[in-house]
Amino acid sequence: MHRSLLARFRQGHRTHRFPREAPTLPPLYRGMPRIQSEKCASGCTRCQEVCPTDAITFQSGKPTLDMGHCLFCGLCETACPADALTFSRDYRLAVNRRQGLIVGDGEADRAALVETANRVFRRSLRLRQVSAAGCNACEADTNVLGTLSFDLGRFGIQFVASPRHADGILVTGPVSENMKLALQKTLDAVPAPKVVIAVGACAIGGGPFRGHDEVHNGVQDIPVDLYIPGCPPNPWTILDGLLRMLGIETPATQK
Amino acid sequence: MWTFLIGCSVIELGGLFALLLLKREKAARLIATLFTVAGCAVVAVPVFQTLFGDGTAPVQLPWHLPLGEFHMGMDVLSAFFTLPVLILAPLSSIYGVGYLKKHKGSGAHYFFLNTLVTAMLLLLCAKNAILFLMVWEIMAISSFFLVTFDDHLQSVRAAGWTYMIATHVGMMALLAFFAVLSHQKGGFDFAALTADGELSPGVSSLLFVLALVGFGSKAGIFPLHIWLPEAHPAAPSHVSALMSGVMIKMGIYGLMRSLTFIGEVHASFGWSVLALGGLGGVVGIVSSLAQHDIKRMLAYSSVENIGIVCMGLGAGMLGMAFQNPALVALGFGGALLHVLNHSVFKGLLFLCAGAVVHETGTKEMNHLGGLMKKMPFIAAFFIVGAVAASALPPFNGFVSEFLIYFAGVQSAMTKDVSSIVLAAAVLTSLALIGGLAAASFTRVAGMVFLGEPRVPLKQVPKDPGWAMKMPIVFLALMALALGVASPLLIQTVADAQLPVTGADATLRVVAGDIVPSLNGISLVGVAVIVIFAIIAVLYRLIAHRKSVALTRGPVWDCGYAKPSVRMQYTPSSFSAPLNQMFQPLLGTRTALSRPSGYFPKSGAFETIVSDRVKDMFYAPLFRLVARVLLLFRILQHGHVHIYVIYVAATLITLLLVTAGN
Amino acid sequence: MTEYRPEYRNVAAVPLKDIAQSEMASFRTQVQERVAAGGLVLSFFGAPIDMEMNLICVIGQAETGALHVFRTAVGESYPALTPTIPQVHWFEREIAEQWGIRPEGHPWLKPIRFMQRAYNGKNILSADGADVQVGVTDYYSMEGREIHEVAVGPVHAGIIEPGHFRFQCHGETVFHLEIELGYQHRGIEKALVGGPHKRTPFFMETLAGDSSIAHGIAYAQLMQALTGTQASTRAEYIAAIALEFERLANHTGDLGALAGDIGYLPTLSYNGRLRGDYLNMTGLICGNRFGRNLVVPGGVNFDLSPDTVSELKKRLDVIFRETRISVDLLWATPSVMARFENTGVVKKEDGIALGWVGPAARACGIEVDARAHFPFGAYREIKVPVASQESGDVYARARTRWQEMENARTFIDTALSTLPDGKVRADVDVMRKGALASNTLVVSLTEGWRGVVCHTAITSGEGRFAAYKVVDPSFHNWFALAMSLRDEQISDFPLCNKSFNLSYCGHDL
Amino acid sequence: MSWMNAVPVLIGLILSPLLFGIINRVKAWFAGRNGSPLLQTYFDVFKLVRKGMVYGTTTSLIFQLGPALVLTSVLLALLMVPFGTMAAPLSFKGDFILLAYLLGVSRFFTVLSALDTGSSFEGMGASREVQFAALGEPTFMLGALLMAIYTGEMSLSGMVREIHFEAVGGQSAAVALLVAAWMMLLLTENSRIPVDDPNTHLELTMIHEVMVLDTGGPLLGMVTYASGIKLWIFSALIANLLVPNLHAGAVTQGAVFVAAVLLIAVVVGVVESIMGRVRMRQIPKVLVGATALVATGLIMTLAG
Repeated sequence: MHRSLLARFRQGHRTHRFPREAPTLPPLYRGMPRIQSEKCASGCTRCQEVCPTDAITFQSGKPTLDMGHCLFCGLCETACPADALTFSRDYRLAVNRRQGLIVGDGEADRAALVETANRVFRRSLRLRQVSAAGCNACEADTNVLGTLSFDLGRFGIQFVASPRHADGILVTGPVSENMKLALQKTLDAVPAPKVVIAVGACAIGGGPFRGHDEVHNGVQDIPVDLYIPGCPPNPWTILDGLLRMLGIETPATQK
Repeated sequence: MWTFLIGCSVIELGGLFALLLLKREKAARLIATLFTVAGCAVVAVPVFQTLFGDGTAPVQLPWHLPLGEFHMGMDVLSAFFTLPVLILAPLSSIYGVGYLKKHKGSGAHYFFLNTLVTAMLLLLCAKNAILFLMVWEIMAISSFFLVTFDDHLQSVRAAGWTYMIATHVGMMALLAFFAVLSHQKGGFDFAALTADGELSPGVSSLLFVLALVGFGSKAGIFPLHIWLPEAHPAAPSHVSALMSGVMIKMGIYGLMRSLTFIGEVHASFGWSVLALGGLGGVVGIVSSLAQHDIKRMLAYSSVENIGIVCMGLGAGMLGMAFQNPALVALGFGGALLHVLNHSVFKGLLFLCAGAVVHETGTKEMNHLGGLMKKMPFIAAFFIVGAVAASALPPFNGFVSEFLIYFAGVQSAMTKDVSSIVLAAAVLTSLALIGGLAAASFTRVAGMVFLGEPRVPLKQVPKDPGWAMKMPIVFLALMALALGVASPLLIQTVADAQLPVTGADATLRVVAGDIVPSLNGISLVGVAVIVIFAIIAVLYRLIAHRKSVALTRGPVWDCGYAKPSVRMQYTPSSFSAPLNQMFQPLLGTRTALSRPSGYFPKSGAFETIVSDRVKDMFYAPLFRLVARVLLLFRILQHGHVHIYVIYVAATLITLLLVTAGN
Repeated sequence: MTEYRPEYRNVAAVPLKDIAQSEMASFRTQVQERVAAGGLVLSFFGAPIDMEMNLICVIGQAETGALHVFRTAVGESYPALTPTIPQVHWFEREIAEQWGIRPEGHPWLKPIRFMQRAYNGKNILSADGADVQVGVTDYYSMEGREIHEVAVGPVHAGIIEPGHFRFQCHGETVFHLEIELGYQHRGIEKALVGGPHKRTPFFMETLAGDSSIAHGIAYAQLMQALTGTQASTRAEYIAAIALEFERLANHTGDLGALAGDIGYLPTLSYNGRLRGDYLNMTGLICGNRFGRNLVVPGGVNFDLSPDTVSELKKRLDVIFRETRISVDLLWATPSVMARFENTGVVKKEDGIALGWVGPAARACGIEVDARAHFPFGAYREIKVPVASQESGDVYARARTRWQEMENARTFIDTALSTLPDGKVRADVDVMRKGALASNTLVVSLTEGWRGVVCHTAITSGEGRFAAYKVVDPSFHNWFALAMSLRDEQISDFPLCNKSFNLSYCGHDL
Repeated sequence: MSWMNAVPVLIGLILSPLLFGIINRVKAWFAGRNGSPLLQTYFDVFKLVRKGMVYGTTTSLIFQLGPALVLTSVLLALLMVPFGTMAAPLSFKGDFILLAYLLGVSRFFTVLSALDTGSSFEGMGASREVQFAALGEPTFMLGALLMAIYTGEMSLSGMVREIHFEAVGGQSAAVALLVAAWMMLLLTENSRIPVDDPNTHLELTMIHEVMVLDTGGPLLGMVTYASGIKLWIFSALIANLLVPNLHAGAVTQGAVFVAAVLLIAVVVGVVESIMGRVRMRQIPKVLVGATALVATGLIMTLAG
């Protein structure tokens, strides 16, 4: 007992004041991409060429970036000779429409792209996580939400074992052929109403495994209520998405 | 009393008619049943007169040497013990009409069934030791023939054999008991035997031990219970119900009756009965948890319930020794009420189990499962029986156990050391038994009726016809009624023990003392039903409302592609932790061929259920008996029935010798 | 007489012609002899070389630090090695599934990944040659109606990767556990053939997301060998520092999770947070908490500024002290020790026979550690002691991990203090045609936090990958988990599982 | 019985889910985090009631009706729990026996509902539940006997009325043993560490939650609420042993009592924060140990 107490005092209280305070992100963090096509040299497609997942496409000479495929590796930013494509430090990337992940010129109000989920879940949301052939990094960064700093439980969100106890599923990974049935069975086992959350580039579009015979390019044929892009998304990005879905406001990145 | 005898004759006559109608099976069943129902109705008249009215006059016929007198009389104790007979005999009979449809030999079967019923009724009213012993033997032999109904099966013959030996070991003890008693008091009439007369402590102890062995072996008191789990499963289920529900109670009756002969009850008698009861209760229920055979499981549960009855008896006897009237009243009261309650719920359970065995053709629980969907009626009523047998409110099992608990706590109020020890013993064993009973009955109900079948069945099982359903419904209602109407019964129960305890005035007072508690229990019992109904309806309205989706899907299988029935917990697995814990009491062995090497090819596991008492004591004894019988090979014809006749002949000879003294 | 046996060191590029193609019989003898001499089968796979199917076996000899490579041509079947060398059982199942080559006499020939469209178009493991539905196979099954099977997965409690566990139980006792994986199979090895492509480095970092650095280093070393470049010592130091941070983060997380599995709250809570702190230190080095994009062929992408070095030192000091407080609670709490000790015991001889690696092996006294025995990068200069325990139970595995954490901390301190100067990245363009040596084989080993990571590449005549074989330590160790459950209580499974914490995706690829 | 007697029951009905909130808050403090809201269980139940259902294909009516019986029996059991010096609405000699058996009813149907799914997980949980419950029963009964002997009362309300420090006097050591034993019982019966850990969500290690693994929506809401009431019952029983008769007004006395109940939740939280679970195989020893504690108390009476 005394050892535990002693350890407790040495360890201290560790929960971050989020969402009242903005999270601290590493100096080199790459968040929301920003495109200024007016800076593009005509005919330059350097960014498109280096992109490992073909997230960048050109339409009438202007680049658009699909965050659903983006691995946030930064190769395009490095490759761009004109600083037309940069990554900001904005960690609030989650949207609830697939289309909302496509970044073109200018800055849309991303925060507005998440609508509040069924009000039933406002103070109690239990999720069943389904790991469908990812690399375990999204799982790790989802798991970390349960730790002291993030303390997911304080928002009434909990990960549970049985889908019967859950209000939705949180999917990671590109959905391999081998996991397709299990994913469907899990979803079917959740009582209605339910939400589906796709976390990470793999779950949204297959990520680096896009186009492989063995995978289904993420969650297809199932309506998704929330997309959280990244490879893996930073835990703050995931938390931000969940909270905004529940109608809780989150702070912008500290400048 | 003449009414009583007429009723008995009607029943026996039904049996005889059935025997005569040998070839016309259906008619035999119907006639016998009709006579049983009618006879029991007639018998009920004097019984009710005795219990609630002025009683009935005894009958004494001059019946000359050498067998004493035909003296029949009914006091409240006898009347109370006829209740289980009157309830279960007609119901078993009716059930048999449906159950035996596909069997041959209904006529003979019903002859023995009606003889058994008649014998039990006569036994309860016999007022003469010789008469008593004779009907006792008739009861034993007729039930033997009922047990060996399916005598083409080796297991059934073995069970009959065990039963025969056990019952005659008891018979010897009874012969000795009455011989010593009549030697001490003179005469065989109960009036003479009950008469005051100082017995030396040695003699009374000897008598007590003889009575305990003699009646205890019939009742299935631990460690004399060994025939019970053999015989009950072997018999057709309505016979099991009658034997387990009623016949073994004759042993309890005998024990109580013998207390009136012995005179002063020493504390040591009470402690022994209490200890045997507690131990038997625990061993019985723990053994039931280890069984694979549904009927053996129920039989061991009877051992447990006899244990509970004995705890009540023991407490009551200690009350007599301590001169604590409250303890006397509550102890005996609990025991008596439990006799009645047990016959109702155990009858119910056996009849339901019978339907299962009848439909599926197996008693092996590890092969059953999921019958709820095929036999919803039987499943629902079996669960009712299981709840009652686990002594859970609002059913009847709870009330009688409550009385015994109450006896314990009440006695502890005196704060004297022995009373506290008694209370602690009663509470600990009853609580443990209660918890284990819940384990055992959730196991049998859950594994047999819920989930999915473990082995594909040859035919689709279905609920039985009305002949088999009706008795089940009746018994279930009875279990509920006895559970919630206990305040109405308590006076009868208090009165019924008067012949043994004789403390009229105090009994009524004490009985009054417990009435508020029983009222509370009844209230809660009714409330359970009402509130449950309300919540269930509310749930139905909320969960099945239109605005939310209600779907069906596979039970959560972790998303696996191909779940199988092997993924169900097995009955054996369910009880494995408890069985391991109580292994020293059980004698269960395991045969394990372990997966060996890195890539094992084979492996197997099974548990071999046994009974420690049987292995350690009876098996050697039986071997000895068998060896002795080998000496008489000349008489041997290899048929169990023949042995019975030899045994019976021997006994009657012994009887005559005894009577001649 | 056996033939001449060439020996190689870790990360040597060997021209294919130097690796003689033996006859099957002599191949078998050679492999058996090496294994009998204490060799560990690091990799054993099928690869088409010059239109001909070859079996290639890489064996490491910890005592000498030598690597042996054997190869033989193979037809539709060959006599299985498993009956005499149990540690290749999983490899042979893989060969059968992947290439349709039947190892005759394999005691448990079933799929390991439940691949779709096996590479040569037919699946010899199913009756009709069609794909086998995942997880549906002939499980070892005990006889007796009293036995029940527990089937766990693919969707497990908690946020865990998918796999299927099949227990043969009676009551609470587990007689046998069989593990079927493959749910995470996403076709990486197939996609690597013909590479390197622009996705190749991303595949390497997502083989097992919690071992991005280990696999990243293995890949970078291998590419350096193929391109004949050398990373600077400074770059090697930074990569090794990142590798040790990866070790610290994962061991910390797992020790916390072990506490969590037995409901011991303090260490669970503290370690969960501390793991994040180690990840954040990796984040400080390269911007990504998992070290993505840090290690590349030719060195590392990010240099450490003097400020970063002192910041790392300072943080490590504080965080490691806090970790020690948290972990010490485990050893000091009797209720925890009672759960750890004598739970999930595995035996050393089984470990040797079945070829276990990493902390799992070291916890039962098998001292094999690529950092010490097959040194690479900075480990050639800064020696790391081999942590080990004897008892082979959960406690031993926890304790081994803690020793490794202490060693890692010392290593990082030393490396940060003695960080040499220099450029951190040599210019090398692996995508350029002709950049890679052709017809060459390279074996590249690193010691990830789970154990030895083995990448083997074979290049074609055009200098592209003809085969790229990844063996994650989990590939060796899954069977250890199964063995640890024999006669164990099923309620202790999560604890045993976590004490190994093997990778599903690293196995399934 | 007057309307006043209904107040304590209402308080129990209203406050019982709060106990989980308190336990979680205490655990959160020990961990150094904010933790889930105090009212989380209320939110959960409220949400669950509004959700839909998925019934397992193997399940029958038992599965649907089981939770209703569970709730019914704990509700009735609550009626028999005294509220400090205020008698329970339903009180008679030997009422504690009925209370124990009503909890038995709830267990019986929890187990049957679990077995109705035919899943090995639920079977596993059910097997554990019946085992540990059977071993826990004697602890409760002997404890009540001990109280009865001390106070000379046979009803819970009577015992509680009579138990104050003056009356118990020199026997406080025995009462302390009883409190310890019942605390162990509380932890067992309510699936708390060191016996069970509902927070791991690991199918293979849990006891109680694994039995309701397939229960969702309103059914789970009922089960959750019922488990709150059950925790309240056990906490209140122990609080009754601890709260002295202050000879104060009903409101003060009631407030002190409620505080004591909540304090027990704090203690549960502390226990959960500082120790790990015992091995499944060792749990029987814990329970037999609890019975031994009570038995020691009884022997002390005999000696005294």
